[in-house]
Amino acid sequence: MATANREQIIELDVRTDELLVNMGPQHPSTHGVLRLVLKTDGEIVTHVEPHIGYLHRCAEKIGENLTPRQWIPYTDRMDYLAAMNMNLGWSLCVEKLLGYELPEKARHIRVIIAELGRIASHLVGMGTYGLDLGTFSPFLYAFREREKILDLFEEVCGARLTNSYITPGGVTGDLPAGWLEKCEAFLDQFVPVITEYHTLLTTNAIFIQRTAGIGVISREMAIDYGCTGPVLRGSGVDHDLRRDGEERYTEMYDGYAFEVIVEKDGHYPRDHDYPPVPPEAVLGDCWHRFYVRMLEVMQAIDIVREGIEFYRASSGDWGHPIKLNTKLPKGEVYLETECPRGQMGFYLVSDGSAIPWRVRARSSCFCNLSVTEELCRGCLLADVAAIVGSLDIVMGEIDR
Amino acid sequence: MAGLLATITVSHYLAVGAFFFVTGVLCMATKRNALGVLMGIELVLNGANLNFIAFGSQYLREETLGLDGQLIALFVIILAAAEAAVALAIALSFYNAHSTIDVDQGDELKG
Amino acid sequence: MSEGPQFLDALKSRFGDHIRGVNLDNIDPWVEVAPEAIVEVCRFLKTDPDARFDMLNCISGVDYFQPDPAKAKRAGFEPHLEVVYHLSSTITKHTLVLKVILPRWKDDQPGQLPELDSVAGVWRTADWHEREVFDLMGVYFRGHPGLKRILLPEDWEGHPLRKDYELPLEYHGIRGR
Amino acid sequence: MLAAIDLHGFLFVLFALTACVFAAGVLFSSNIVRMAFNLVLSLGSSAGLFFLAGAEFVGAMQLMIYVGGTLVLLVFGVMLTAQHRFLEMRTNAGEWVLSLLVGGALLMVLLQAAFSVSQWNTPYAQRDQVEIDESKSATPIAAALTGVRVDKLEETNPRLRAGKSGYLMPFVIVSMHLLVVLVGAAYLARPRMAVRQMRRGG
Amino acid sequence: MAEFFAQYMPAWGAYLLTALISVALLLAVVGLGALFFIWAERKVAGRIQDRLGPTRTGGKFGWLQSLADGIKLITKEDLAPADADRLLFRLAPYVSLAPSYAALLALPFADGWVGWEINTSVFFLLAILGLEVFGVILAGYASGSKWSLFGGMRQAAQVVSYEVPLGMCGVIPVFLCGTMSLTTIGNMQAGWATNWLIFHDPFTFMVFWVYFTCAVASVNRAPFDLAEAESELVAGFHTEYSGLRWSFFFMAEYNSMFVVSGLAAVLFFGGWNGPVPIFASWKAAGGGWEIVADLAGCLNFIGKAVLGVMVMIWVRWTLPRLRIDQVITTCLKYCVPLAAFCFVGALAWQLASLPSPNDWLSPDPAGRAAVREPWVERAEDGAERSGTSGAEELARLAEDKR
Repeated sequence: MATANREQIIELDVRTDELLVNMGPQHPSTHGVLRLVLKTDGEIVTHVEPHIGYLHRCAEKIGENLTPRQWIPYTDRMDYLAAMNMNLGWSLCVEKLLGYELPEKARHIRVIIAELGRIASHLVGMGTYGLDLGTFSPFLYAFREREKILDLFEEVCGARLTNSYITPGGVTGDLPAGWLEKCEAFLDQFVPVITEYHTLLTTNAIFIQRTAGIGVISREMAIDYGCTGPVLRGSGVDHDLRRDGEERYTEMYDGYAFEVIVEKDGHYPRDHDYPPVPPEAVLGDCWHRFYVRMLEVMQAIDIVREGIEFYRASSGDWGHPIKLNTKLPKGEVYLETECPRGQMGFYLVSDGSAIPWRVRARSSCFCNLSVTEELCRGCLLADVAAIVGSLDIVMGEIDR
Repeated sequence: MAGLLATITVSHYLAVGAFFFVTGVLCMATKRNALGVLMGIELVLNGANLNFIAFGSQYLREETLGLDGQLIALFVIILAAAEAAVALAIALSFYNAHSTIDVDQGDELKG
Repeated sequence: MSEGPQFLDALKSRFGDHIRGVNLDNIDPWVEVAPEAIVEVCRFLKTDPDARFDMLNCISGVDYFQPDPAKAKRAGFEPHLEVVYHLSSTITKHTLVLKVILPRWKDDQPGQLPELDSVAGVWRTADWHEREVFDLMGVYFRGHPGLKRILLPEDWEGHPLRKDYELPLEYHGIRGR
Repeated sequence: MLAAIDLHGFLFVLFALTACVFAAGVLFSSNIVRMAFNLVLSLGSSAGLFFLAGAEFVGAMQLMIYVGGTLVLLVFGVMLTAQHRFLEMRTNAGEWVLSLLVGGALLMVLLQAAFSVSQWNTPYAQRDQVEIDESKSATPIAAALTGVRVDKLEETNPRLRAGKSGYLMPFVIVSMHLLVVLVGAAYLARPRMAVRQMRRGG
Repeated sequence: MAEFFAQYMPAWGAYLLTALISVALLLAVVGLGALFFIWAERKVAGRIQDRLGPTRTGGKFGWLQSLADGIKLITKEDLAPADADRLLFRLAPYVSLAPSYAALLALPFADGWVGWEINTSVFFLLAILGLEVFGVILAGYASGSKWSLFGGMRQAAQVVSYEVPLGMCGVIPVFLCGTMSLTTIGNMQAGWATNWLIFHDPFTFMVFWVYFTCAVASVNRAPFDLAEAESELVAGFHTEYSGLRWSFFFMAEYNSMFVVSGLAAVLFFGGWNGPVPIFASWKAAGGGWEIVADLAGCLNFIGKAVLGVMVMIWVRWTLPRLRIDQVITTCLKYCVPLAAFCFVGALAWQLASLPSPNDWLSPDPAGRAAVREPWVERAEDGAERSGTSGAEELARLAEDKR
């Protein structure tokens, strides 16, 4: 499966005119307002240049004028498909600066919520990837399940998309009564549904043809481009901040048993109950990235189940959100968390007042997207949609 | 016109064929685009086909070519397809070499 | 947050004066590097067997400038720009913060962007990060493969994350303020 | 049956007019894509003439191979080479005048020839009584290809009636020709450039 | 029908009336067919995707949804982009719709219920369906949009390649029946379902699936809908179209789906002859009963064709789209060789006189040998008269045919 230096020769049998094609910012498969300027020779793309910034909302500049808690809603709007995980990253960053110790219960709430957010985000990634490849139904199947997660979120915090639930100092409120049972019920009915997705996409012959061996990112290339998350692990790099991150983040997952989803010797950690890797797939191609996401969904289900048990066993309270005008100690911190789309980092510089001097968000999709330029060179026009889709980008996070 | 309506003869088919032929020849003569010339050839061949069909049609004459007319028309159609394929290949290859499809510029005999 | 002293020592002995300071008291300890040595230091850190910082997480620019003259006296810093590199390793799982201190303007002439060598040749991800820093903070990266604005339109004027930035009155007929 | 209106004549005029008009359109339009479009309609109309003359198989063949195959190929070629500077290539007026003069003269000669032979010119009186089936279905054509002639059964000349070797030899020649042509076309348009791209797997 | 009307009115009037009735009926097939199929597509897609689809317009099941859409489309502004080749841009939808409609001319709905009885109708249908591509190519070119141009080029490449296996698949029933006339082919499959050509031998069974694949590809439906490939080419060749012109493309598409499914029904599934010969005796009774039998046959045929369309809809909402090179390779690597193999296989089966299910189920097959084209008799007469070798050969040919 792992082939080294696979050389592909693309033949241009008839020289045709080079076309400059503007793919986006309004295009069905650019996931928002990404604009790709393609140079094509017939169907073959000879050059790709991504243009971003259409969704730039000055989040960092705004952050210099708001207190950390006030900035939480702006983090929602970065990766709006995994708003909970964005909240978590920023909250941990602020807590790191404050040296805040989180109560036990709040920790488990955060794990449950973050992993549910991961499932919800990967469901969108999976569904829209189906759309990119021209099949509509899995998209709706994915959204059907995602809606149930959003229902759960709504019950917890009142919002479905931009939650602002996790906040520096804990969460904004405890899980409501009976919520855990609903969550468990959801997980129970969700597990068999994943088989449907595998039938429709992962093991579908056309899907494999369209994704296997396409857009191969090698290990070195993935690291060199700063790719993170499923894109990095899809290239076979064993790196997951939930295990390898800094202590403030990894201690959240203390006691949770999970394996990093990465291919080792041709096997994924959980692949005994999963469709096998097809022989056409090359490590680092679109298929592997998709597969890693699917396995992470399954992994997240287990973590949520564990989290529910831990939560029931834990005592204490769910934390106390810091006051809006809490003075930040002077200093600077940087913290990365493992968000569904990759490592989302926040950099906070404080001059000692309640308002940060400088806020910086390190976007995972930003780095993941920068690969396209090299990845799409020489592929077919249809592959551009397949490759960009497999990176699972959210423009809100890239443009901030 | 009324008389014409009642009495279509071989000659009328031949007249249409002649028109096709002449148009085709003019196309070949005047078009500078290689593909335009190709279209002229198609017109000429089709004019010839019309004649064959007319002479072979049992609706128009007692004495006919019979099926021979149609068979020859079939051969012409097939050959026209082959000819178009080759001509198109030449045109594209010419385009590859010269970056133009203007036949007036194709007077040098090297690719 | 393991700060392998071995590569820090190696760094110090190898680059000497180019390592302007090491701050281990901060929550995230950082190393200050002289602007002219940044590429060499980065290349060393990427290849050194103890460090192996193969991943560049982020490049951020921070503008230390207090536009309000009343507060400027109490600010406690001279006006300057910092470019901060957050490195990590997928192999040793180390992290490291590098800092480069630049003047706000080259030769203290307003409008002249400070210059710094590009590390895009060390990590390719630096390409876009440096473009972003150039775009929003106004640091010119020498040797960058294609330094142009990334988030803002190419004809935008000014660098918005600078503290003294003022929104233009209008942009292509759109009211700004 | 229905003698009051000569459907054949009416349809002939219709198809002949459209065919001629669009053929002229091919000649007079300078945009290559419009030329192709006119050619499609012109050849489609002449397929209608084939149907009228009773050659239904040939008519369908014309539609399928000529219009559906060859011309699609042609339009494909047009699109591959359609740069704006080649889309419209005009011929100068002098050439036009000269060629129209020559063409008009040629047309006159041909028309004269077409209408001069009385045998071609006289309407076929028994047309309404003709029941033809040979040319309408494909089997007799196929049989004729192999030399078995359905339409020559009433032929008094035994040499003609008995059938000859048919068209097998030309058929083989044409087939070989087609094969050679396709190979040649593929060779002519063979890959000249190759873009190499490295794809690395882990 | 013309003769029937000629008893009451002048001949030209009778002819005109007959033509008008045929045209109106076929137009109704196009119009109502499109309305129904669009509604069905939305309903089926809805059900597949756990939705309801249209529910309100026109009562319980949203029956009138397509009609409402149609009204909306008529009232929409008909835009042409500035870069477009105006004339061709406006003509393209009609160029697309016309062949699709013309194909219905030769498609028999029941025994003798056909717009134009033509002896080479299989060939004619395939030929004229291939013309539909011109509308798409012209639309692609004339829109002045690069996405449209891509769509047009893809369509050209795809349709030209898929015509080859499609034709090869169509030829197999033709030579099994010895005629290109769809009416005759349909009538030859009368009787029990075992007489359907799909069950004739393993090769015809196999070739049906090849035919269906190629038919889906040739009418530009998912997973072969590359010309409009939403996620790649925005909407491909009809990106720039709006309003009624846009809807013409869809009418053409749905009508072509119906035609290829109908062709499949006649070629492989007995056309108007049901799985059980209920109406055979009625048909024989003649007169009014014959019309009833034909009506039932027509419904039977339409049912089969609609079933085919439904399968296409089902496939569309299930499978991802292929890439253009994969579409062409599927054609060249799988469809053409398979069709050729089945052709040879079915030929060999016939030559070796191997059994077909009908042989033991109904020993006296209703159809197969009953067809005698008129020239066969003349050939036999001629053979008797002349006794020459060529004519004898012909007579033997005619004998074989029986």
